[in-house]
Amino acid sequence: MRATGAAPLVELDGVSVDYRWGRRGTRRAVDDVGFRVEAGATLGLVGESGSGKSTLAKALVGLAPVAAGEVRLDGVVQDPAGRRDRGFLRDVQYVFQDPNSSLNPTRTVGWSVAEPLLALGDRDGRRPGADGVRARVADILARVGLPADAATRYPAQFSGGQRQRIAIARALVVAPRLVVCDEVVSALDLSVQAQVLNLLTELQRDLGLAYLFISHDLGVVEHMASQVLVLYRGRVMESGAAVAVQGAPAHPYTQALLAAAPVADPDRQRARREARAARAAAVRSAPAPLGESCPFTHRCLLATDVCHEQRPALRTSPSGTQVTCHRTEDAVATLPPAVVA
Amino acid sequence: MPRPTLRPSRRRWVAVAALALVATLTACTSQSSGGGGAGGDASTLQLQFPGAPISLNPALGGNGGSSVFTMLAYDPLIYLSGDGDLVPDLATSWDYVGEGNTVFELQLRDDVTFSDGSPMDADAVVASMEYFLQAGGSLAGQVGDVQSVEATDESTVRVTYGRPNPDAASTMTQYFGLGVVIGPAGLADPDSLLNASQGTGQYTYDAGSSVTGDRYTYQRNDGYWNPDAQQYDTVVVRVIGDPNAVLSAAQTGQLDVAEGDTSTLSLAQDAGLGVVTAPFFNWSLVLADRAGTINPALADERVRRAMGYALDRDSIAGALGPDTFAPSTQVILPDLDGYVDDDAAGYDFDLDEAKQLMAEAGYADGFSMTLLTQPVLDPNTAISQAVASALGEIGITVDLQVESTGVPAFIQAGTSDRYEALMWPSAGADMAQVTNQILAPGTVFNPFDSTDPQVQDLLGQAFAATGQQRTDLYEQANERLEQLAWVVPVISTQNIYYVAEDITGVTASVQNPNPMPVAPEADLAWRPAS
Amino acid sequence: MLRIVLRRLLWAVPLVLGVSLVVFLLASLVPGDPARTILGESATPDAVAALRTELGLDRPWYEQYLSWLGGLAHGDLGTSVFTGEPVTTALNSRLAVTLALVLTTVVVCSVVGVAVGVVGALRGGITARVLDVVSLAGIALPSFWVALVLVSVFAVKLRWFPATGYVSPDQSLGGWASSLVLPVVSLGLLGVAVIAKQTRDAALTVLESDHVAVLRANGLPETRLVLGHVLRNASIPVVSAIGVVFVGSLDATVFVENVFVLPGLGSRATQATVDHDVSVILGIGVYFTLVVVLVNLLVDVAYGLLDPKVRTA
Amino acid sequence: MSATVAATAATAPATAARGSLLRGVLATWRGRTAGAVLLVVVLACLVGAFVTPYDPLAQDLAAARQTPSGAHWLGTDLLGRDVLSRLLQGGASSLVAVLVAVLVRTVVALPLGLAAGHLGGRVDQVITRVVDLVMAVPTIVILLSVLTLFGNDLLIGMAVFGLLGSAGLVRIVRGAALAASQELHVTAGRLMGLSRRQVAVRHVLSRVRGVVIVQTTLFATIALGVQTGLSFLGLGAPPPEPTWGGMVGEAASVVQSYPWLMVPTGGVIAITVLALGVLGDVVRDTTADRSSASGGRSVRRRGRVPAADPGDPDVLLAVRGLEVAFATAAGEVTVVRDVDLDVRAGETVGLVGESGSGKSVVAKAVLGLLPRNGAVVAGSAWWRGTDLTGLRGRGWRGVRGSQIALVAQDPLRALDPTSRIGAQLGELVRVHDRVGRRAARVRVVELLEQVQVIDPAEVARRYPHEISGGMAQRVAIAMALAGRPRLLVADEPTTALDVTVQAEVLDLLRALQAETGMAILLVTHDWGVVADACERVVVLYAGEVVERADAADVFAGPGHPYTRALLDCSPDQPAPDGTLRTVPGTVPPPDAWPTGCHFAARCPRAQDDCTQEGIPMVELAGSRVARCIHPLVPAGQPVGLTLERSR
Repeated sequence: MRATGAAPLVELDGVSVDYRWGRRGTRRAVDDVGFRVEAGATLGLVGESGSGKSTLAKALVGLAPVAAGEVRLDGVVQDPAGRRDRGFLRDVQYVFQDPNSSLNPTRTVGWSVAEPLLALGDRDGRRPGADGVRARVADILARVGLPADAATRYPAQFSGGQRQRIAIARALVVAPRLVVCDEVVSALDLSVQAQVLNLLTELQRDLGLAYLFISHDLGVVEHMASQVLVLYRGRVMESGAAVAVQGAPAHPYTQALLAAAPVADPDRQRARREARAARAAAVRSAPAPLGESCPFTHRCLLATDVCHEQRPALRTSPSGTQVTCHRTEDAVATLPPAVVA
Repeated sequence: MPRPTLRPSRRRWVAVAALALVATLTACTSQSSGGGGAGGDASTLQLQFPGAPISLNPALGGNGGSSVFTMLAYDPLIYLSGDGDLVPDLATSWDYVGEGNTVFELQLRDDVTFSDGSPMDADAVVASMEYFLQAGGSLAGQVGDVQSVEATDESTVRVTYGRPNPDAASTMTQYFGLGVVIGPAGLADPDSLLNASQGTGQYTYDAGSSVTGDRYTYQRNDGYWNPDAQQYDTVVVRVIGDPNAVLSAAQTGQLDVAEGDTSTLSLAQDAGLGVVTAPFFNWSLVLADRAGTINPALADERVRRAMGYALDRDSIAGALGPDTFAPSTQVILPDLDGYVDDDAAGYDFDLDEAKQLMAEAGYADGFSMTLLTQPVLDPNTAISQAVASALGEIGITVDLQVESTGVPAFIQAGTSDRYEALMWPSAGADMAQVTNQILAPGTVFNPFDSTDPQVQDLLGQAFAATGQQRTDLYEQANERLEQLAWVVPVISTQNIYYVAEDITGVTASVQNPNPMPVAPEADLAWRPAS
Repeated sequence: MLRIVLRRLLWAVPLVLGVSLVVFLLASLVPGDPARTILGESATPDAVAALRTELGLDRPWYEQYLSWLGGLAHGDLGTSVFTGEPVTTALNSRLAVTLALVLTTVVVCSVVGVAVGVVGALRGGITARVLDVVSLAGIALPSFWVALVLVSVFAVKLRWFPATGYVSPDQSLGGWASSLVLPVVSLGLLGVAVIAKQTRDAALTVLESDHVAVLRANGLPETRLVLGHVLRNASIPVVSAIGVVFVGSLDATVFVENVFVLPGLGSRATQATVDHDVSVILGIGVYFTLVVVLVNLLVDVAYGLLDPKVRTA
Repeated sequence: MSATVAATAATAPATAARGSLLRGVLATWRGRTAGAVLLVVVLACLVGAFVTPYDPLAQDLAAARQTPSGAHWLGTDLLGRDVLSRLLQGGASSLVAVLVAVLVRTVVALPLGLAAGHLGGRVDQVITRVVDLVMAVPTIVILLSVLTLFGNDLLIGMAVFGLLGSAGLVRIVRGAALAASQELHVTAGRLMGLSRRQVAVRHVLSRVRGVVIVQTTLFATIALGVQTGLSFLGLGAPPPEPTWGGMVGEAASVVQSYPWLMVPTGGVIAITVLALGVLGDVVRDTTADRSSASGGRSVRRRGRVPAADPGDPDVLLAVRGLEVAFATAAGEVTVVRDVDLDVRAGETVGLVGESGSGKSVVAKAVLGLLPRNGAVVAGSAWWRGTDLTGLRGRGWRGVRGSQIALVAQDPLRALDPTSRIGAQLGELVRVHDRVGRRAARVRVVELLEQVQVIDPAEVARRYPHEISGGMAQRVAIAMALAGRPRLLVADEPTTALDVTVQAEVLDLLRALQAETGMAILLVTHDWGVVADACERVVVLYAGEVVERADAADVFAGPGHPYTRALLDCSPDQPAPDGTLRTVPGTVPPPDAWPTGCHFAARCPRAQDDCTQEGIPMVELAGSRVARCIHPLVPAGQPVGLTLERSR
């Protein structure tokens, strides 16, 4: 592990990302979002589809150009256009959601896992020899719990969970410091999901990895992450310690998210449903265009004029998390116990 | 994805080539096979030709079978019948003036008008001939060394030649633009001839009902001078190249008379179509490099003669065209003036003789020779391949050079002095025509401009002579040519016509292998059999 | 939508320029000389040279091309050196024949191909296998062979249809139709195979899609399902295939028109190539190009009509 | 966020490894046959030149035009040359010419297509324009000119043909590369610092391989056809060297008088073309991953044993002894067996299971929606006296939509993308209500209101791609409601939705159920959804029902160890050490089901007797019925449902 000094491993500061919309225009997919990931820690990124969580991760690794703000690795500012040097790419690896499409089906597992090593070289920048590569691939496959002969087989011969292990092995082969886990368990069955999550935890413990853990499932994120960032329509809604965000959500959106997640307990679920029904009675209108307003106003029971007119700044909530909400105090006060119980 | 299984008509090439070939015909009579039948629609005659006309302007058009496009609308001074007879048409009589075959005079019919009503007289004929000579058509070089054309009176035209022309009457027939008379209106605006005919013929060209390159329609000319000879109200000439399409069309009654092909002949016969044939091409191995410029071996007469003896013509003809091909041993076909009717004459197959000659010339072990050919007139170059293979028997290794791009390209290559030998057919109805073709300098038959004083002398005498004397001289020239072996004959092929049952009067002969549907006399014309 | 149409049409201009330049260069490079062809074997070099000058063949190729382009700007495609006809006059009537032939073929191919393809998709099993074999046969059988067989059976033996020739529809509608039957069949065999295959593949994909399952499960009768939804969704790749068949048929007319002696552009193209009649070749090149552009345009418009995403994007 | 894996896993267990195309192709008899034929042809032509009995150029005019004989196996040609020798000799040059066309086309098109599809932007624009240009070039006119220009040279002609043909391939490769570039492994390549070119070569190229091979075989057949065409033009390779095209040309010129020559010459081309065509088809099928692409296999249904109707008037749907099999390359595979379940009026039954458990297959079988290679091979699904598994075609009228309706998983894919929402909905309304367009329009708005769409008239005018996923699922539910069904089969209806939307949709279903009294069969893998919506639960594992019980009983304490394990996997309930509880091992695939309990290998309670013989359903405490002989709650006697099966 490299000496890092004072700077966090990875830091995003006021990052905005635009994507093309129509012929000329652009739309803001991520708007002024910042976070930091310390070495060996896990930051959870939560949000619904379209919240910008994957885009943010792509901005980090250079797959999406940064329109404003800075991306830093060890305090070093990275190219906003997305160029990343080998050192960065070795340090920051990415595991995708869909294990079917993230592995080239026409190549053997060994080929796929070795590829980053051959492309990026080792820590010292040199490429290990063929035997070295083979040994490393075998090592890493064993490490993620795959049989020894896996390297010579093709992805189609593995189940979804195994394929995700292969994808994780591919990320780990260059000994990264941060792994971006982009919805890595969403496509997996519950029992397999648990296996993969356990593997990730174990790897973190053994290798000192840091994770940027992206998921739409608050439950999974809470299990994995110490810190959580809740995104909605490209903006930060709430961030803070996972326990606090889940236990005492201070933003109406976080609360709604929690209330909507079904729990495997009919009684608790009934209570949640009733709490939800009481609060969310027919608050549904078309989303207002993003501008100088809170993006959640159209679904927010507490929304007032100020919410429509003024963009809330990031501030500390009564529960100790960071929120962007004009009415966080009321939100915390009116939170039904069933939602967080 | 395109699927170019196209097959542009090989026959179309034949047509174009035939125009270039100058195959023509003289006075003489002979046998022919005839077709006939009975019944049918008398108002329209449906004909076929394998290619589009080069031009509807008779001065620029082609000859041979393609003359049909102009013949229907224009009368020639003299008509060459299917049997090869010279028949009075616009000229009632003709003859040389004096000795030496240099001055020729024709008496014109006095009751003929052009389709626009203007009279056909000596002045009009002279104007037409003079236009023909300066128009630059492909036939202008084939009508002899014309020095002047003049009208000696209202109905007499006199043509004067610089050198003796024994075939003056032939050159006045429908196959040579010289004798095909264009009216003054057409001469005033030659381009108008492409859309409307200006002749005295039995029909007029109907551009409105025609499609260029596909069908050419001719309507009855009510002002024609001999209505008795007119057989139909309308004549349509369709352009169909593919032999199979021709056969189908003929079988289904879409065509009354059509050009057949050796590949479809037996089926046509089975289908009950009448078949008329006449020998036409005389396929020849042209040993062009007689001075040995490129290939020294060819300078030796014995080598050239050896090749003449090395060809098993019976087998070649039998294999390639069992029904229609015949061995050819002389530069002129049988039954034509100049053919030597003697078993000893000509190149008969004699391998021993050939080898003997090769040995004598010092080429017992043979040599290599490049042979230029083309696949258009010689389909699949079968004839050339057979010849090449036969020459292998006497040790000559033939490198076949196929010019696939077409006849013009072949001619260009053949006359470029780059090839010592070529395969190419000759065609001619008498010795004058044949020798004009095979001895003319700068052509594929004589690219190196070879001359032989003996042949020149014999022919010079012959051209100025008449009757038996001329025939004797022709035969001597023929024998001299055989001795020289510049051009080695191989096989002769036939022109074939399919004739519907209900058509009669179609005849063809070696003297006229390209008969025409119309004639100045009813009994020479193609007509409904009744 | 309109923008797409306009852009396509505008694109035709450089296309025609590009294609004509290529054709012109090739045609000019081909050995052989129209003057020589016109004048024949025995013409003197002087006569050939004189005719070349008269026809403008002695000028450098780019001058000839530029002057041809100048004419093109006024809709003048030049004059055939052989027939003296203006190229437009010579080709317009032939364009009608070729279009009649190709359009009929494409319509027949589309109807038959789609029907066969849909049946193949719905039936599966043996039907699909038979379809496979027929498709392969359609590709493997040379169309000249098919044409010969068709003529010998249906024209010569049965006399149902004419063996050769084209009857214009204003002359006799029945005659026109009957003159097109055999050419269309021999031209269309491949097209039917291609379209049927494409339709079957596309229809199978659609049949396996969720929305078909949902509509079926929720009670939509099979006929309406197939006609209203399966076909419509399958139609985009099928329309592409029809476009390809159209262009392929256009090329194949060169052969079929020769066999059946139809006075179309295809038979003229071979003739013009044989003659080195550059202006006619160019004219045909331009006509073919414009037809292809038009077909592509129609395909694009069809995409727009069939796929709301294209239309609204 | 999708469980489609679950739906497809059953249809294609063990798809031939996509990795090895060759192996996949050779796995089919068609591929083997075509490959063998091509191999024989190519080898014969390569070796043939050395072993032919005759010199292909040697003429024997006396033996011209012979039909086959002992001396000349395939007869002789016009000049008496041996046809077989010429075919073998000519094959080499013909195939080389085809190879040239194919190579030129591929070498030109592949990089351009890859660049256009993968790099996009300017490069794409330029290449697309050039391709447009070349596509509009009249191939025939150019080819005629080129061939006359280069006359004798077949290879140049073929090269030009390949060049012209490359435009089409560029388009196809571009499309495939565009699609491949969306795949994550391509993105992953970029994250390894690979240049775009490296990514294109290493990742995109391998993904367009299949389509290129298919196109190439097709093009090879066309190129062979073109050669034949060229020989008709007299532009084939110069004689006397034989080529296939030239030989067919020669044969065609004498087809009337010597038809035999057409047979061997045309035959060898036809055989080669057919083999290439079949090979292309097989490659397409192999790469398309679609079982039915080649016409598909089907399950033999003869001998199906129906189960008796339990005849309980309270029960709407009674599935008894249901067994479903799929036909695969490896033979018939049973994916679901011995499934019993009941759905009563007005209740919601959860059908729970992981990927490959067969839950979607059961739902599909009930509605007769099994893919073509699947079929019910035993058992029945009784709908108030009708055995649904016996219905065909029109028999479904009056059942689908009006009795049982379907809501599918992915709402956006469940709507026909090409027609407006109002039109799709209206079509169903017209079918069910037998009303005209106008009346249907009114009912469409009503239906949309019923599913709580805010602006129904506006939504009805939209196309599916113009609405959100949540809205689409509401529309999909409205479509299911159009026929006022008594049972709604909801196949993972919320899996593709965000949690907030999922909650809304579940609430909506609940409200609709209260309003209409319909029953719901809810297929799901999410215990939270079960807890939210279901009264009763049926748990499937590896094609079998392992447990049936009231939801409350399941959550309070399931009887089957698998149910327990599945409940415990939730990240909400980690083990004391902070790790998640997992189920070791993996679900056995349908073709590898063990004897006895399917779960035994992963079960902490498994004993020897678990793997001895089939495990019956056992009645347990409370409402629980489990397929377990060592259950977590006290056992009762085997339950009647299974015994009633008329097996």
